[in-house]
Amino acid sequence: MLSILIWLPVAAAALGALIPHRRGAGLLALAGSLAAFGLAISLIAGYSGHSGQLADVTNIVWIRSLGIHYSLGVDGLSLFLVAMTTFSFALALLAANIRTWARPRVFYFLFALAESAVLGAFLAQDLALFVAFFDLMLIPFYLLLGVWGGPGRVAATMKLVIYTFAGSLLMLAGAIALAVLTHQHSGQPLSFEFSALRAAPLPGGTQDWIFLLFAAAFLVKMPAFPLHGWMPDAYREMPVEVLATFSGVLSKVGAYGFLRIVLPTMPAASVHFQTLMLLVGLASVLYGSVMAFTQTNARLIAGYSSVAQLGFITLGIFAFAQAGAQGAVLQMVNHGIVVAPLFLIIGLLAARAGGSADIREMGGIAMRAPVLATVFLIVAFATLAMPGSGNFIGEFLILLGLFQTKMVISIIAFAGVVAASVYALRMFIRAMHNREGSQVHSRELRWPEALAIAPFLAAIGLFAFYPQIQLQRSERAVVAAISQEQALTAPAATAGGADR
Amino acid sequence: MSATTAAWLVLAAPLAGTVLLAALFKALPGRSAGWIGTAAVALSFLFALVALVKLQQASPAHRELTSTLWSITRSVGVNANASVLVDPLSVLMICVVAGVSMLIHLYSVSYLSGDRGYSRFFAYLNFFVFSMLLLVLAGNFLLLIVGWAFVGAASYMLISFWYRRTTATRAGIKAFVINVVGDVGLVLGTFFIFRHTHTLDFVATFHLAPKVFASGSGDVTAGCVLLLVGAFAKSAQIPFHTWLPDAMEGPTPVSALIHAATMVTAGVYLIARMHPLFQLAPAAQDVGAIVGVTTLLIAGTIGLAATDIKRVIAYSTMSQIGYMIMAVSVGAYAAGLFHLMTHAFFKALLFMAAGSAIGAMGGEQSLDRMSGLRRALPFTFVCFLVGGLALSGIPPFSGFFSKDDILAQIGSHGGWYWGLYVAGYVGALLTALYTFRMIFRAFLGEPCTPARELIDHGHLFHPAQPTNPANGEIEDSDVGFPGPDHVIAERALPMRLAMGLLALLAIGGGVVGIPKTTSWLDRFLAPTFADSTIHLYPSNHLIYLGLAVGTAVGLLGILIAWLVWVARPAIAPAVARGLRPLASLFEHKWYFDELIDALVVAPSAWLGRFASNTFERLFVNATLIGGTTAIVRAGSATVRSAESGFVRYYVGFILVGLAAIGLYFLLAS
Amino acid sequence: MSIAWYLAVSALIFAIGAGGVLVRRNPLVVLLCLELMLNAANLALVAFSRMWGNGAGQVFALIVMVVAACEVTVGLGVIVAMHRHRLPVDLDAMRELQG
Amino acid sequence: MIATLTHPPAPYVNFAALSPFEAVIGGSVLVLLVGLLGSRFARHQLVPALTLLTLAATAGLALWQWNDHVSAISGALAIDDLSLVMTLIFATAGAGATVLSWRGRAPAESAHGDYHALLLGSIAGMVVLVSAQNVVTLFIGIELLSIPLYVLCATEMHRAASLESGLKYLIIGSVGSATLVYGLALIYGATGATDFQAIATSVAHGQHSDTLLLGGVALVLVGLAFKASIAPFHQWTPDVYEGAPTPVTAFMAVATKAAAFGVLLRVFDVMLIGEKVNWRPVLALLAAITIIVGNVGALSQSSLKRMLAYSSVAQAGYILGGVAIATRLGVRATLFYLFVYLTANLAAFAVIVARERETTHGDDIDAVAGLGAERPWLAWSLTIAMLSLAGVPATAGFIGKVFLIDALVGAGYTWLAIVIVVGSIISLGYYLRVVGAVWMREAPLAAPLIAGGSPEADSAGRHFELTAVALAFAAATIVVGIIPQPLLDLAGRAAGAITGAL
Amino acid sequence: MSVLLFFIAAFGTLAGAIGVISLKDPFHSVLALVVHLISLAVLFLLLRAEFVAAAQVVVYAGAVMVLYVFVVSYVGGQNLPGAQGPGRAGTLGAFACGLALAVELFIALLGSGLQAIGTSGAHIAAGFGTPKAIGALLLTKFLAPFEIASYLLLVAAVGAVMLARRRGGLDDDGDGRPTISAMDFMRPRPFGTGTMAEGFGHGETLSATRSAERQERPT
Repeated sequence: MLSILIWLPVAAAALGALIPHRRGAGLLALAGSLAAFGLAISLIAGYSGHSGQLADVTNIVWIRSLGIHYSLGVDGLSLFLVAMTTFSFALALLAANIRTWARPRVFYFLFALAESAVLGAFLAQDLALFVAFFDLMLIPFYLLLGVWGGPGRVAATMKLVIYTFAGSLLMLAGAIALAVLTHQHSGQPLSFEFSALRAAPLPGGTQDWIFLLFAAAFLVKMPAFPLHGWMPDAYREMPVEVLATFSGVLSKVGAYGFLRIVLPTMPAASVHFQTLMLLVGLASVLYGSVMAFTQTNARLIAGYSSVAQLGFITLGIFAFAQAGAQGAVLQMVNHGIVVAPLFLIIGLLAARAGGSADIREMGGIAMRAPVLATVFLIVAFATLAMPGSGNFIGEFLILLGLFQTKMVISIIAFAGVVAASVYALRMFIRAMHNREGSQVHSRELRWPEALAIAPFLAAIGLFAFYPQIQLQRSERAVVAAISQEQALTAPAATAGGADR
Repeated sequence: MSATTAAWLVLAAPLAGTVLLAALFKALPGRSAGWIGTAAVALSFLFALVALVKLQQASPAHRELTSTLWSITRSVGVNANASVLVDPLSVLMICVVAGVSMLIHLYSVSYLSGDRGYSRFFAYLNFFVFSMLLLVLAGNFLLLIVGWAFVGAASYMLISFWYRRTTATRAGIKAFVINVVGDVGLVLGTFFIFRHTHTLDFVATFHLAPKVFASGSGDVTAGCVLLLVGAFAKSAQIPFHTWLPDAMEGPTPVSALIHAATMVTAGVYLIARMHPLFQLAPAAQDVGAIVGVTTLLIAGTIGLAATDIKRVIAYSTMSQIGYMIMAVSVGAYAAGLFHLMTHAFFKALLFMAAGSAIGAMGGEQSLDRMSGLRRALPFTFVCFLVGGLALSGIPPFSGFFSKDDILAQIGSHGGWYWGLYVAGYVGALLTALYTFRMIFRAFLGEPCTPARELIDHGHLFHPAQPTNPANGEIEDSDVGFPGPDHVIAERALPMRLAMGLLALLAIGGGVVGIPKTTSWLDRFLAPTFADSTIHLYPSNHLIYLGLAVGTAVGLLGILIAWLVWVARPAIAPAVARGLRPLASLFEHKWYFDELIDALVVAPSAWLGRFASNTFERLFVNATLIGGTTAIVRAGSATVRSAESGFVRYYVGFILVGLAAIGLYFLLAS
Repeated sequence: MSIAWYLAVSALIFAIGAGGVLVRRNPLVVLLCLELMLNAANLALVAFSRMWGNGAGQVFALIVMVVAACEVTVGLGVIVAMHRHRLPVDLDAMRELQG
Repeated sequence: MIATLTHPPAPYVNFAALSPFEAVIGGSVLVLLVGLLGSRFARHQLVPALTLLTLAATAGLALWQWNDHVSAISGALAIDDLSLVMTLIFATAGAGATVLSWRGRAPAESAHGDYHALLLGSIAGMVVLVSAQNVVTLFIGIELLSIPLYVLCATEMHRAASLESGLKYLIIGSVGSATLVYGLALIYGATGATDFQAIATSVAHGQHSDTLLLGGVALVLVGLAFKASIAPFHQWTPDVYEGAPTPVTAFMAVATKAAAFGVLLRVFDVMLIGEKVNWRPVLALLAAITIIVGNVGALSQSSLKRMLAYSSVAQAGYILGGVAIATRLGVRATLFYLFVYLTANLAAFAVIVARERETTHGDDIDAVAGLGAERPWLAWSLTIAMLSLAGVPATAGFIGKVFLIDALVGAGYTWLAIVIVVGSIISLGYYLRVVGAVWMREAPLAAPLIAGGSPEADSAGRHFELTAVALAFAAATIVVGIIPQPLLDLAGRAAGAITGAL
Repeated sequence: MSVLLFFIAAFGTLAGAIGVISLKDPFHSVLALVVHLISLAVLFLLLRAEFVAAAQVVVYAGAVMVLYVFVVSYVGGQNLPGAQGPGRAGTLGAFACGLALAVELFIALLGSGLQAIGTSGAHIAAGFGTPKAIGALLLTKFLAPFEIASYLLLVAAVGAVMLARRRGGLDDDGDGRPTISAMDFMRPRPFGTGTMAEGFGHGETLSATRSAERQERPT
């Protein structure tokens, strides 16, 4: 089941790459991703949060000598991330199908490969498998950026890949060290399975440096301040359809990694570095916000806003309060379904502003495109986590959880909330309102474009009114994920508010 | 139909209107959009009345009803439902909101006609009404915050409704950001409360509050003060008030509805709604009272100096809300809400009249250019006069009773509250002064050109080149306002209707709370505030004194205004010259904008520039990226230069390496 | 006469040969120096063979000789080939490959 | 001893066990003779065909001998799983080189017979080397490996670079072997024995960490490290790789390295295992230096062959890490990594050869620019090869690295694992540069024919066999990357042959 | 007696070695090496390795050196101007390197714990090192290296022939008649490069060279 879900997109795309028809590649890739989305929906339908257990477990020995298993499973933690991934990719592929690409076969194959890799990372229940998918997903994006990206793409690819791979390889070392040392320490046979690693945590000192290796990988991927150096170039040059998924989905893998791997397997280290991680998160929030309201390139505004958002998520995770973690998981999904349409819209705006994503060149677009303006306004409000949007619920829970354990940081973090309203509206106004820019030739949203974006709005609406749909399913898994840290920090935590 | 069902329908109607208008924005011909919007709100008002009736039928003990549709979050102890709380307070609010909104919709039907964004306007307006009703009906903190933010968003959208005007967009973002600050205060306040009560539900919170909070304990005080921040931001109280005058960029009906009648009074509602908490935090109450009185005085003084007619009214709004905040902060809830209601009537009326006048002036808003509109716009004049008298608290207009009710109750507190009492009357004097300054300058005197055109030729004045009244930039007519067929004044029937009805309310609204005779409002609200620990029973002579002084002060103000701006026009400039520093202080609105710029805006802007120009470049790029690459490149250069191509040196390296390794082994042996 | 003396001599020869490789430019002479180094090894081998009193060392020495001969042959072959192709027979001139 | 002197009994020679070895030698002689035939067909087609046949036979016989461990010829050679696995590697590499040089210029310019005979001779040397059981055989084996290579490097005689590389390799190689033989002499002196086992026992008892022995170890280490191009003894590698004919380079890069590590395993993990405590840190340190030097040097090279040379240095560093820790896992990881390295490099070199013949850019990186649009199959092969060398998942390289790091961490050499990781990070800089050129650049205009530029461009034409080789090995890379277990088992078996002492 | 002989021989070897690396003219270096080899043979004799000594003299000092002499005379090994030598620093470095090496080897050899090194060697049976003994070893214990060595010689011969063969280029015509690679003539002639002609002691022009090579081509 899950294997099908993972490999369906790339299989379909490969098929599409082989058939002669020119548009076939794109359409088949689209079909594959849609099918994957269907599967994800059926997963959600079939999953009840009441047992926090893994569902649809697949477990085959992959490399016996190393105790590496091809082990998949889905639980509340990954359920909606998987859905969000398939969802975003499907729509991004739809958007991509509107345009025509050079060498479409390779393009769609890589695009679908990326989807499969991401899904693999979310569903893997074996550390080595996770690492493999984690690294693998970079290759397609590297090529997508490098071949179909903007003028400055080559330099951007180098930065992107060196940064991210540096992280991944460090994590590779960390992962193997984790498994091997656990094996030596516990005397159990060598195994990379999460279950095995959770069972026998290492002594604190060992955990610490392994933790740092993992943290490096995940923070780069997010990206978090100050490891975001690759982000501006990559975001500036990447094709928006790719960028939508890249920013919407890949950044979550890092955050997910913390919840799935780091916290359960390295509780002592997580607690040890809690303050550090919180400060990183806080710095990301503030720095991202501040940067976001000085940028003039819409892509970078959105990019830095993601830095800030991921900062919030980090805060939520390392608050070690159930509300915070729940909020973080919710926020991962919310940010995904918000930032993807945001980038798609930015693409449309650039198309209307003479190809430039610079908000100084835009303006007055709303005049001839009221619908686009409305859509953008809704997305912008969701981006700034306006109450009534799912993002607000996410941030509310995150900050509430943080408030219960680390009040001061939580209060400072609220600055990010205010700043968000500034940069989001600034972007909206500079693009949509005031008088037209010189290059602007505004026109209304076209049907295919609307078709690609509307589902995102629907999703935003769903999570605005009924986030419970996710929260109830993720509760058990999340609580389990942070339980050890809570136990360790219990004395520190103020009378465990939402922890009842 | 039960009261709660009615309440849900109250919410549903404007929401439906919004969706309908948004969906059909292209298809709707003529004014149909306006009528749809109005109908939606009218329906909502109808249901509000139903709710009122139903509630009255219930026994006083059972007038606190909640109803839940679904649960938004129910996880890890954070439970928030989509639930409404129907009690006298919220019902009063929905009646006022829906009623006034209905009239203003009616007014807008013709006022906005011919604007390009006609249906967009009504969609926004309906959305605002929905948000406002959500705010007042919310049954828990989460929903309250949602409504709170929604009205902020609606207000943003309507302020920058004419988004071609940079002034409008700038005012919009200003308003929104300050409101977000308020939201943050609200959320943080909620956190402080939640931290002890572990529930977001109002009823539960209020039941738990006395048990979990010691009176005046740190957390509840912090929480209440933070709630106050929210209230101040929304109700334009110092120092969060600067957005309100700028918000006058929006179309006049918007100013009437949002920035006078309803949204800005949300703060008052909030404090009233949270009274069980506030009564546990006396410090917070005092903060509220002091800020309220400060605002009411400062706003009054600025109102004296402002020349933009809408801004004068805006400052007057601030100062009136100052009264209400003061009232609800000292525990005079019924009085505060009473004033809220009457203020909604007469302030909406004033704005409508002002809008009519502005229409007649062809979009001009400056008092300096207006004069002698009385004969040009008799109906408007009457309405404006009624509103003015009500505002200045001249009996028997509605403002008279509500304001004196507040002051009497404050006076009955005794102690340092006498200070507030006196300040209240000083404020009343100021109010009368600036109100009638406005009236006299605009309506009396020699008719100005537009007025003359109206009087002589009977048609409205159209400026040759429409300009933005705020900064005089040339409008591009795409904006719609003031578009060719857009200058509407009193003669449009819907406008007359709306203004007329409001005028009647402004005159007779006070009837619900005439002291010693009709205390209907008090009695109606009693169930909500039954648990209030503060009981104010002003003594009779205090009441009568108040009535007398109130009347006297009002009349005195009018008299002075008459002297200064009608009888002896020379005095005003003379006074201004005499008190130059004071005058300039008022004209510059006490330099609050400058202050906030210097304290908040400039530093954060600098921070942003520093981050992007300096930090990102030097640290992230130069140091982190550049540094590592530099090291690697250096290494590469070294290795490659060692690769000289000379066999000799290759062998040399081998032998040296051999020597080194040999040395190691020999040492190891 | 103790074995140590022979070993000392062989060590010296080895060092001299190594030094020669370092200083000479003419590949022919460098080949000679390599011969020296191999001979040093041979001397050591034979000395040790004497020391242990088994013949393995001597056999080894013989093999080394064979190898040395082969290296020389091939080396000279390359030098001749270079010469044929009008390349300077000079190690310091062989710098087309570097970096 | 007297007895043996008076009646020397002829030693029993197990010809069956030696059959792979005999096959190579016989094949080489046969090829040599066929090469002397006049007919063009014989020289151009028959000789390579026979060579391939020989290698096939060798491989086949090696498989036939599978896992009966015998030591042939009075313990001079051991035919065990290690040597057989190694033989397979050599045969594969040799076959690859043969196909690559088919229709190539190097054999034509020397003589097909001689060229292939030398190739086979070198392979024979490798087989001897990895199965040697005493120091004499070891030495003769390493020489038999090297001397033909010296010649092969110089076979493209019209290119000064080729001759230069030949002579450089010869001189430096001879220095290396002189060092080696002197070291062996010292070890012999210290132990009085020439057989590995005898030396090992003598080391284990008696001569532990004696200056004589340790001096010998140092010299031997340098002599072998030189063959495996371990820094700082690597400097010949880039020059020779760049100068030599590309097929020869490919062969050297893969087979020589494999042989060198095979013998390193035998020497250090069997013969000198007793001195583990002393040489482990040295090897680890050398590995670290090699990784850094190799990766750093490979950056910003414009010649692909040179870049791969440095990369091979770096890879040697990784592999040495596996040897250094002297554990069963380490040996296994080493052997597995050799396979990985083989497939990736052969694929890459095949592409380079193809482009040398198709474009005028020789082995410059321009030659592969725009390959993605022009020759997708070659492009994918090269991409996969590069990614595998960089250690990206779904390629064999990833598994290899995982395995290696696993062994290192297990042996407590985590710092070395980190160095490997850092090295890999640097290595992305140049591997991905190639991938970038393949996919992200347009094909440049044909450059004028310049010295060092490929003179083979005139004999242009797309040679299917090159694409085939590239694809085959790329495919192998992927397959191993996805189903590594069989190969891991193979490596495990081979490791079992020598890790008795571990 | 043996002591005296040792010292003489040792002196001879070292002197020869130093001569090899220090003499300017390759011819002289070769001769120095001959001296070195012969005195080395003496040392072998002193170590009771008659067979090795004999082989040394015959194979080395005989065959190989003759080969050398031929090549040197053919190539004309005089040092060429233009390219730079090791330079003073280089020479010093080389000296230091050699010295360090020697010292370390001394330590390694003499610092050993083996008492045997101090002795003049183990007691050995008669016939030690005689051709018979060595031959026995070669055919029993060291059969494999012996065989391989023969093969190695073959390979080396093939290689040398291939390199030194006068045909330098492609044989693109079917009958295997060699021709010269075009590259040979495209390549500019490096200044002062030794050519065939120089081998015979007088310069010639390019075309003349070519004709000369044609005449010398085997038929």
